[in-house]
Amino acid sequence: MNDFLGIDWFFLATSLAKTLGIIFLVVLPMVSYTVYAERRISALIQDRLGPNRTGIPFTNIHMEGLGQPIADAVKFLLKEDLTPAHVNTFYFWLAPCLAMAPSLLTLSVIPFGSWLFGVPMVIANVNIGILFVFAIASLSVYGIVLAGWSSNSKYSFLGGVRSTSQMISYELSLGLSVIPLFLLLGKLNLVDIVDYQARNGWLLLPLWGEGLTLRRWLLLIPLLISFVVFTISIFAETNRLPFDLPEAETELVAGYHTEYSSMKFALFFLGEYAAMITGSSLIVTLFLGGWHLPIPWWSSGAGFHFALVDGAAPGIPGILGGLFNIATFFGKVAVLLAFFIWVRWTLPRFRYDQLMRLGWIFFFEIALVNIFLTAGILFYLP
Amino acid sequence: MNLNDYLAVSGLLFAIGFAGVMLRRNIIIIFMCLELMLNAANLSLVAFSRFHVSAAGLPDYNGQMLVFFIITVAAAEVAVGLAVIVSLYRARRTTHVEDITSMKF
Amino acid sequence: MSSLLPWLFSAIMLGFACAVVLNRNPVASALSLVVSFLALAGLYVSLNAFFIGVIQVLVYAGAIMVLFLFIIMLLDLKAEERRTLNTTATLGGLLVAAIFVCELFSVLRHFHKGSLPFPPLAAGPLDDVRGVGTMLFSNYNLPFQVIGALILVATVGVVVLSKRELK
Amino acid sequence: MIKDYLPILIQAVVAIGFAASALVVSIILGKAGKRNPTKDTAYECGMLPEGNAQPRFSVKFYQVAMLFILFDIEIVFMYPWAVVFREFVRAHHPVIFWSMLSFVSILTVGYVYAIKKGALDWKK
Repeated sequence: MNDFLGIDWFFLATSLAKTLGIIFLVVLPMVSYTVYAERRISALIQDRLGPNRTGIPFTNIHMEGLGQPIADAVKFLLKEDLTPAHVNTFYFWLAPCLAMAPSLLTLSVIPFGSWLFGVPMVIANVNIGILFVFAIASLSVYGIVLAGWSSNSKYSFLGGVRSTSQMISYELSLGLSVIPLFLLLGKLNLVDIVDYQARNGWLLLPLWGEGLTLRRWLLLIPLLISFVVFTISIFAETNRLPFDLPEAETELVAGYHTEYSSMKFALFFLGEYAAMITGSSLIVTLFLGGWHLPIPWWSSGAGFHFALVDGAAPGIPGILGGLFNIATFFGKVAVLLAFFIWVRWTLPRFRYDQLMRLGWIFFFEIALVNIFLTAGILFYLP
Repeated sequence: MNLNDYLAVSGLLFAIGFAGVMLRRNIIIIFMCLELMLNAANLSLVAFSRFHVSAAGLPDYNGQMLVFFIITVAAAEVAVGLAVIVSLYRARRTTHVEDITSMKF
Repeated sequence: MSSLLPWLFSAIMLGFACAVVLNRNPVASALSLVVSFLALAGLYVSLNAFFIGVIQVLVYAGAIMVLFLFIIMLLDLKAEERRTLNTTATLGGLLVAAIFVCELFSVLRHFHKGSLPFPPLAAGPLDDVRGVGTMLFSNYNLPFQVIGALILVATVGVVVLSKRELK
Repeated sequence: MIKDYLPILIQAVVAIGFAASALVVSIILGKAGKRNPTKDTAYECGMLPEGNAQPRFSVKFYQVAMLFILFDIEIVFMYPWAVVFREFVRAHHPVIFWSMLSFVSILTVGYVYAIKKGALDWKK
């Protein structure tokens, strides 16, 4: 069992089915409808209508513009693919793939459900879960650096360099802010984290199981700090407002993707939204209990417990329970996406020096102090 | 693959890095080939750490600890090395090794 | 199929390592170095060293190569114009590398213990982050502090070396 | 075990395949328009581009990248520490808390030096 197995066809088939299911049936439709939701919510905030015309073609049914993402996709496919003469073409074409692939790849370690048909609802149950996410997130910088450099124009070059140095500064606070969590849990595996939260109360909501001890309530303060720092760093990692200075229209035209057109631009756009979905599913998995919903349930095996539908309870839930878990996970992700969009259309943009000072000085210090606060609590209250 | 294959691959990687350092004249490419040689040494260390399995069935973590330290020292070395290369470029306007022959700037 | 993966990863790694040496354009060689680091991380995973593989991707491919790309873009190195290929130096370099490879294979041929398959590990998930952690804080506490001092020196060095330009 | 990492390889292949095939499909479907000089110049809000295409960007950017590497190592050391912290506390080894505290305080000296020397403020 230690070295490479022979071919375990059932395992391969289920992982391929999960991968294709997640990427093509869940994430890509979710990305396109997040774009649609963003345009509608921003219209709502700015007291205008937003796209509500595209419905079923050649009929008068508008369906409130739900056909808009499909129309956008077709438009992006059919647009002329302009490769300006002054760019070095190989890297010009490589950059969109490098910007898109990492955000899809990080979804493989995030548990989006407990069990379904006896198959664990996570694509790769690896012991180094969170480190793998940070490693692949640090690879997404290459797409942006290459896009800026290969477009050979002043604006995109500066936009690419600025956006890269912003992302790497916020990777520091991203990595540091999560460590109090693993001090408490002692395991890096995301599946174990969600199982722990299912049985002992969400990290931000320690209301049942082992969560009612004084230590967990005392730890609520550092965990809240790390939640705030982590969420804001996710904003900065995905270049979302108030951190989207590199693409600020007023200063750098469109930042690193100024020279891009049609499908290449669409890939950058999809990459940003996929990174947003991955970021919010990370926040849900680490702090808000992943796929678990605390409905009180009395089951014969485990008596009265708050874990109605969780994989960790003695009885693995049936198909209904499994689907219910998946629905709760993506429901939480949708709520967080709405929060992302709401923040984008209300807050003004940071200036570049404020942005770097916030990342390097404030978040870095707060996260370090937070780590030693948690370590102190755990040291004196074992 | 068994231990000999891993050692052969790491030896080949070391040879490629070594040839790169000898052949190339651009100081940044030489620095990259230096990183290749470092990684070749790391690979053989990890191969040996997997080869010596303790009684409890765990790989020998001393090898992995050494690789961990090598990675951190190499990172610090790259940071300072590239700072030196940039200040050298600022002083002599070239990264070509053959133009940088005199010690006094 | 899955016992061919280490061979595939090593082929990718060696191929892109040659690309690093042979490429004219520095950005192309930097990117092929990134791909060879990723293939090396795959090799570490096939050797059950998951933590080291992830750290390799995080530190090498994610941080060091970004700095290399920044420096290449900053120094704005055009692809080297065809400098006169100094044949004696090239042959000398290749000869030394070839001698090293022959030496290596002759040594490996006599190393019979190495041709046995790897001894089996304990069944069940191998939590090697815990293994590295316990080893780090029980036996390697002093080197840990020395590494801290070394990184302090590196930070001061980096700030001083690049500060000189600001005057 | 190694078997758990196979799905990651599958997902990587599928992700890269999707990105590449999206581009190929857009080449096939999208009509290549005729090229004219104005379309081929860099886009600068309609004006003619002047100055060289890759301006010398300030020293700050690569200095940030260097400091990022050095503090990334600090994060990398913190993960094994976080995983084994509670085990060592239960086994009554206080060494784990003080050794990490001294490691981080050594690095904070470098951090404060970098801030004092203005490596991290972008005021100018």
